[in-house]
Amino acid sequence: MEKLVSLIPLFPLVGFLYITFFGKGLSKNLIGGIGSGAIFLSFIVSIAVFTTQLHGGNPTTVKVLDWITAGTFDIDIAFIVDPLSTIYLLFITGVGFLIHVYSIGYMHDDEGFNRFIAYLNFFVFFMLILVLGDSYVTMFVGWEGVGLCSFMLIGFWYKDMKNNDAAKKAFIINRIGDLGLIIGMCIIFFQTGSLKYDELYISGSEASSLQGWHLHAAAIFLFIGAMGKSAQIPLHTWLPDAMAGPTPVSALIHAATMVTAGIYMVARSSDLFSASDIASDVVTYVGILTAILGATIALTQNDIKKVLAYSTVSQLGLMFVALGLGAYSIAVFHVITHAFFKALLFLGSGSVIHGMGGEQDIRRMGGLKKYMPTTHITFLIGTIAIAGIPPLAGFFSKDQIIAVAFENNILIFVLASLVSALTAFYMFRLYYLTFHGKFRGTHDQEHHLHESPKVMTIPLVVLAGLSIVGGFIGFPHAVGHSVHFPHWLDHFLEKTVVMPFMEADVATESILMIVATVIALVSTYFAYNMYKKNEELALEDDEIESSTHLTLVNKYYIDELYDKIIRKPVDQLSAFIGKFIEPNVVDGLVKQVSAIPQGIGAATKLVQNGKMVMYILAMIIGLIVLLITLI
Amino acid sequence: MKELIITSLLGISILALDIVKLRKAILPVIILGLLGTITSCILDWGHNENPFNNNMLLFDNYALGFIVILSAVTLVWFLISTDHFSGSESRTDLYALVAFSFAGAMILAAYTNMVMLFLGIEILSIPMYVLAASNKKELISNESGFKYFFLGALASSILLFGIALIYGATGSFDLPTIATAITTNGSGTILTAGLLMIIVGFAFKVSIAPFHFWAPDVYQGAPTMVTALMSTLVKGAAFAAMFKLFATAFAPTLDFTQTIFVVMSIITLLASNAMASIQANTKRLLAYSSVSHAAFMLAAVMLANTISPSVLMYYVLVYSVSSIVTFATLYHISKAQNGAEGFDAFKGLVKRNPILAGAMTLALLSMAGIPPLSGFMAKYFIIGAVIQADQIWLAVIMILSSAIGIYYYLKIIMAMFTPIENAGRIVITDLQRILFIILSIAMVALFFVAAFVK
Amino acid sequence: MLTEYAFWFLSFLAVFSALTMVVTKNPVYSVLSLILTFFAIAGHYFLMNAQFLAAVHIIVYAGAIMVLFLYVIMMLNLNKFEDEKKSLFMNSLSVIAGCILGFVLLAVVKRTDELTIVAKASSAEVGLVENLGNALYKDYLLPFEMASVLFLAAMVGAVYLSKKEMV
Amino acid sequence: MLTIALIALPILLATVIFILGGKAAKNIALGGSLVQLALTIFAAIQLHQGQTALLNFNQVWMGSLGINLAFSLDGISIVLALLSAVVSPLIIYSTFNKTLKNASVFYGLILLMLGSMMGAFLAADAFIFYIFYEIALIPIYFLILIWGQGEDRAKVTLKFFVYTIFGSLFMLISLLYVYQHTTPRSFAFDAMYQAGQALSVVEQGLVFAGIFIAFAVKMPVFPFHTWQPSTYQAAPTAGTMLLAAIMLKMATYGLIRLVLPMVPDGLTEYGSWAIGLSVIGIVYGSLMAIAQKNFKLLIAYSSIAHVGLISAGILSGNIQGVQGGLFEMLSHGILAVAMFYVYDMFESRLGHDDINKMGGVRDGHATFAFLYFALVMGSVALPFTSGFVGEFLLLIGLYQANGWYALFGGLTVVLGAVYMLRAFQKMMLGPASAVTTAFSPMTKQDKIILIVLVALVAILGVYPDPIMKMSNTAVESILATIR
Amino acid sequence: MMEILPNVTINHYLMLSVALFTIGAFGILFRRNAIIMFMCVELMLNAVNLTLVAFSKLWGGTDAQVFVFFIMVVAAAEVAVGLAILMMLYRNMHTTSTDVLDKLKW
Repeated sequence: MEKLVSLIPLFPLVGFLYITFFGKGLSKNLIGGIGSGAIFLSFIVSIAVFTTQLHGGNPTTVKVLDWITAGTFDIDIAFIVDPLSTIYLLFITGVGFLIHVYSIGYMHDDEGFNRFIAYLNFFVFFMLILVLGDSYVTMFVGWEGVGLCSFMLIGFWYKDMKNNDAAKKAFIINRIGDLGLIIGMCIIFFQTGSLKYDELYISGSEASSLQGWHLHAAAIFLFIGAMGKSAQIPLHTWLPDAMAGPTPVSALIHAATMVTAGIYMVARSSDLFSASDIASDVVTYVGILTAILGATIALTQNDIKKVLAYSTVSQLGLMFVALGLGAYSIAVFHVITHAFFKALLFLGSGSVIHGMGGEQDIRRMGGLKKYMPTTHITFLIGTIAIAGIPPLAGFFSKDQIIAVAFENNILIFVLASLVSALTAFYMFRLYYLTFHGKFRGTHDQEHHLHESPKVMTIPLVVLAGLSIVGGFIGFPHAVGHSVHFPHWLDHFLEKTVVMPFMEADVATESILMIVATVIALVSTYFAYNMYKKNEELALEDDEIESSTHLTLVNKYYIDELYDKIIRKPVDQLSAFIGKFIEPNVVDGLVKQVSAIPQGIGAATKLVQNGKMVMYILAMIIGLIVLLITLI
Repeated sequence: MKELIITSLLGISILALDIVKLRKAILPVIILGLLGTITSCILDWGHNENPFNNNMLLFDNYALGFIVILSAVTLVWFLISTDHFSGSESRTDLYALVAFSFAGAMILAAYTNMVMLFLGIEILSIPMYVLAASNKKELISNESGFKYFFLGALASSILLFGIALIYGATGSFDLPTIATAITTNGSGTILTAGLLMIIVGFAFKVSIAPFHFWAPDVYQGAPTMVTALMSTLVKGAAFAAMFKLFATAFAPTLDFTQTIFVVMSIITLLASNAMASIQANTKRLLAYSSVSHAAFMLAAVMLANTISPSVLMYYVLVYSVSSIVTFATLYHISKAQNGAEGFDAFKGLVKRNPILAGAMTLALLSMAGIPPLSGFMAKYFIIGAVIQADQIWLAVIMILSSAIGIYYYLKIIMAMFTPIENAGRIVITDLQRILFIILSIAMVALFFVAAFVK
Repeated sequence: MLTEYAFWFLSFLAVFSALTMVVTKNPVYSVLSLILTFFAIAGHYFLMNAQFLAAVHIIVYAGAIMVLFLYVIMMLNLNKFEDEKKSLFMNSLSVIAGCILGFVLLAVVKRTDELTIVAKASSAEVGLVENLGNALYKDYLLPFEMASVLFLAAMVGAVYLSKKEMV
Repeated sequence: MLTIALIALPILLATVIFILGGKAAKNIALGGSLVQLALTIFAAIQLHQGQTALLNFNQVWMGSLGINLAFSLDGISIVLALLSAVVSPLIIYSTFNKTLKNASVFYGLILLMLGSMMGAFLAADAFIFYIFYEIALIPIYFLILIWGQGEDRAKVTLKFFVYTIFGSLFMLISLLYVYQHTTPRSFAFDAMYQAGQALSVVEQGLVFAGIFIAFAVKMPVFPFHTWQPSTYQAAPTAGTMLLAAIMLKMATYGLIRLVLPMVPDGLTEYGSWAIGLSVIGIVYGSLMAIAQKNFKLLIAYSSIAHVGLISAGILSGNIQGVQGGLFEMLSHGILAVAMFYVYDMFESRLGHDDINKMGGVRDGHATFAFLYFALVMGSVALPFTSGFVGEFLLLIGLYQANGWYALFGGLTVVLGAVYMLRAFQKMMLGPASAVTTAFSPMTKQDKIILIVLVALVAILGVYPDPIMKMSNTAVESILATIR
Repeated sequence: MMEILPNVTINHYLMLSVALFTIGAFGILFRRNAIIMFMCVELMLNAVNLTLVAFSKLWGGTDAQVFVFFIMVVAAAEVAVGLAILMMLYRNMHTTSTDVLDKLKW
């Protein structure tokens, strides 16, 4: 059964290749069918593989191909089947399939339709490689591959240079993270002689030979990789810009799957991270900072997708908080629920944008409720889910993160709660500004407003359903025991990831749950109060006066800062080297060296002046010098 | 011995043929004579180990080898420069002078006595003085001849003083006897002084710094084909003599002289290559290059007791071949454009005469020491031996100067491949064309037969 | 005793006239001083029993070579002061170089104590024509013959250079 | 015998072309190079099956000097042999759309160069290696001098030639020095290894310095690189391809063959400056590439960066570094040909290679954009392209030498993306413009060449193992002689 | 032992010839007139001859004297050629000063 696993990435690959090379004359529906069909097949197989693990199958690796051989460095393309990878498989292919279907509708009128579907397939292929790889190196293949697809999809509308720049930015910032990941791998290999999970963590526990600073450095460098991919401070700036891509891309790549690769990787390396307290602290603090940063910026954004993007950044931060605190399975849990509701929200926003004819500014929307009922309902479900209001998916996962924080670190707990409150607030702000009030767009737009086609709304509905029930896979103790389904996910994952030591009693847990719910509700109320009841509107850009607000709107000026301290200096350094160092110093040295003969020549010229007496003098002096040695 | 007789008679018969107005027969006679010399050498190979005429000459394989090389060089020279003197009415005189000079070279290859050394040098040089000045109307040729003659005479007197001191210290002019005397009596101050003065004399003849200053001037001023002769025949013979001297008579003192030779080599390499790299006149450039090659050959002399003489022979041969080609090409080019000798004169040569251009390119690359041309092997042998003698610094300087050498040789090559407009062809005779091709092949082929050295 | 005085006298004469040759401005005087030097040297040859050489010396140098010089000077009409423009720098340099060379050479040749002389037979009669003739025509026959080649070459060369091209 | 055939075939064909001349020249050259490819693949199969009878050749040349005509094809040589055999037909084919004066000489020189480079790769004798290493210079020199572009090419080639020879002469000294310590005198690699390892550490350090300078100039490694960009620019595209794809590999190959096993102690003790320079070169080359506006120069500088990584990785002296270096040579060779071909497509269509004056080519040239993008990804070392395998192993290897080196060297991962993507965007993306229309569609030749190259990049990236396995044994055995 | 004449040792003669040799060398440096310089060379050759004769006396062999003979022969030949060159030079330049000979340099 496990052998089937190699089929999972194969289908999307075939889909990609087929559409790329033979898709020219085919109809868009057929292309869409092939694309989503491929993912669906993968999904089916994934379920099959998943069930083996569900029924207590042991983690296995399936070797596909010999890949790299260099002495002890012997990496194959091989797939690991274990709970962590299979659960990822499920939601990647599942959510991926839905988004594919959605795309058929969303991109129907785009001239690059074929290309889009092909890229999506290609992305899923790499994403699957990422989670299936049996070693860091194979994972890195997918890791970079999804980066590539992200690049291609962000810059999908390549005629607009802004998109291209965003794509490039995403790729390059990801690459910075990748460098960290590479160095991390170097350290691990150097110390342990292996990069395979089963050798490192499962069987031999080679990881134990990582000691001292090597251990911390390895973990931190791996985390740098995760920072890049999962948009953590300071490598987060690419993610909001990545919204330049078509909305399904944002849903699939920049919300549901790719950006959670960092969480996957850290969870994968849970042995490593749990052994390194320093690295764990780093992860925690970076995570919470990111969460706050994302949440605060999201408060002021007016681009519907930007809000969601910062929300994603913030949620990812929370997941890292969980990782840093050792609650790996909870982070994975949040990844899954987040995948559901964030994909839902993005697709919903896509539906809105679709209906609005491309408009993304929520200041130009309002009152869409009546035009797009399905979208509205599903979007609301998503909003509730992310806001952490029970019993929707987000509540369970977020609550557990907060609970873990409470157990470990009160400061983090407070901050995480704050993030949770902010989340509820900005999401409802978004919701109200978009769907309530009166329409603020142009007449043209109003005229064209329509509900999206079925092919788009059905995925929304499915995802909404998942957002409602998705949280049940990880009931906390308190609720879980009562429904005999406690921490199902934890138990499922415990073979592969380190489980946190957490023995909160039911009472504490329940209180925390209540506190969390109250926080979410309170800030929902604030949002309701401001945007629904008082019908306050978001300020236009030139109306903003408060400097805090301005800072938030401008995302803390981090982009500008990077521009100043990294991009410009690098450019200037390059220019300086090119204009000055290269011709004057490096080549100048060469010129100096080549001038030596000329110098000697100039000196010799003094004697070689054509006058015989000089030559005679030289001879006689030569003779004298020779003879003088005898005295 | 037969060889020397043939050669001496050759010069005389040239004069005689001129007198009896058989000028047409001169060239064939020369060819016959030189071929006869070569044949006779080959026949004598390995048979003749006894000295002639009271230890005056010894035609052993060393001498025969050099004689063969030098006769071949002279033969090629005669054939390739047929049109050089064609304008001159008294060209037979010049031919005879070359023949006499060649006789001197032969003596230098075979001598075993200081008297013969001295005579050989003078027989080699005196015709050369005349030949350098042979372009009587040209001021630079006059200047060249005079400088050569006068400085040569001065050098001769220093050399003679050296020989006199050596005689004073050892009581003999016979090379083996001198060696024995040095071994038994050790080397005193007077002997060493004599040795040093002989070194000075030779350093002048083979143009080693700081006694080389005449060379560029003389080479430049002399008619081009005469320069070719100077850089091949004269240089080869002088080095043959020098090597012999230091391999036999002064072999016991080589440890002492080594330092001197190393320093001289280094100075020579630096000065000549530096000067060559700033030349605009290709002939003068080639003169400096010739000086720098002398430094390599000097290294062979310096290692005379460890190195096989075939290394020097090989170097002389290889250098002579490329040198003849370069000077002959330069001659043709400069003749075609009113004596121009700058880099510009070479422009477009590849179109104007591909064979000249090809041969010249090979010759320059060979001199630069780039495989698969024989010049590489020649330099390789020397540098290898120098390293073996633990003179790493000399080797490094040699290498560096080779790099400089490549720089200026390539400047000529570059010019040849620079296209120019409306360039007329440069015409050469069929014989010359064949010779250029043969020499080109030789430059490559010698690389592969280098196995026979040692 | 007499030979000793003769030695000193001849030496002084040789050096003095050599110096005169160098410093005098008139080329003719130079030639004449040089001839005087040659005579002094010939005298030394006599002192050392090299009578044959002394004779040849007089004939060749004083008789032929110097006459040739004189002839050239006369023919070129050089018997007047030719102003040699020389810088003080070069002059002093040549004086210094000459002095050092002389000093160094003197320092070298005075080390005759290091010589190991093994005198050969028939030392007294060496310089006589008979002995020299024997040596020249027996042992040194080959160089003697080659000297003729040298002369021939020199002759051809001199003739070539001197004759006017008839074009 | 096979090894001899591999070397002799191009040289013989070159002679044939020189003599026959005429229009057939290019077809003979192409045919010859394809035969060469077939022979090489045959040799690879032989090697794979462990039949080395045909792959070793040893004939005394200069017996007294211990110089033998020794050639052998092992797992290391085969990588380079394959590279040059694969790339050369493409290089020759890439010139088919050009009208060249004296075409026969042109193709003859290319073949000569291939022959000599093959000779260097297959040599089993240090002297033979050196000879071929030098010989290769002559054809390329004339290729640039005669068929190059730009008024100052004569000057540029002069610098190139003198600089490289200058460097390699130091190698000669070093080799001779080691040779002096062999008993009996021999240039055979094995003998040289023994003699070299027996030298004192200081001596080894000096010998290493000499050899490294030679290779550093050829590769080129900072700061010996200043000849390279101008030479690349002056050279005809085929010449640039030869230079970048194969010729500089002689140097990196030499590091494996001559440096690692011959002076291991000197390398570990005194070699860090060389690794340091290589690493500086990585960053420096990348930064320079960022500053370039001409595509050809950009590739030239990126080549400096890549080669710096190869050099640093190999010099770190462990099997990952060496294997990575070998594979990266292969990959870089293929990518260099591809990149310069792309350059040529732009240059010949637009008449310039200023990336600031391009843009929008993507529109309507989807296939080209796809292929070019695949190449870009290859050169930024994306996994599943050939570039990744080598680069990753190199970094792994480099880390084992020194973590900081790996960190700085790894910057190429980031900076490479910066300049390659920038170039790709400026050239291909953006709204359609005049450039788009001026850029005529791909010809059949363009398609064949690029598709083959992209396929190679992909295949080698996904399934490099056969080659890696072949070289693995050989590298292991070479490294085994060290300790 | 070192006495070759009564009260006159080889040293005396060597010093004499060194003096003459040096004067010749000095003259060459000091004068610019080609003829005088040429005569200085002759003087140097004579110094050599004197040395050789003195050594011949010391060693008691004929070799050195024969050598002197050859030196004279060569000197004569050299003078013939040298003066011919000088004459030719004078014909073209109308001077015998060596200072004007600097067309060839650098």
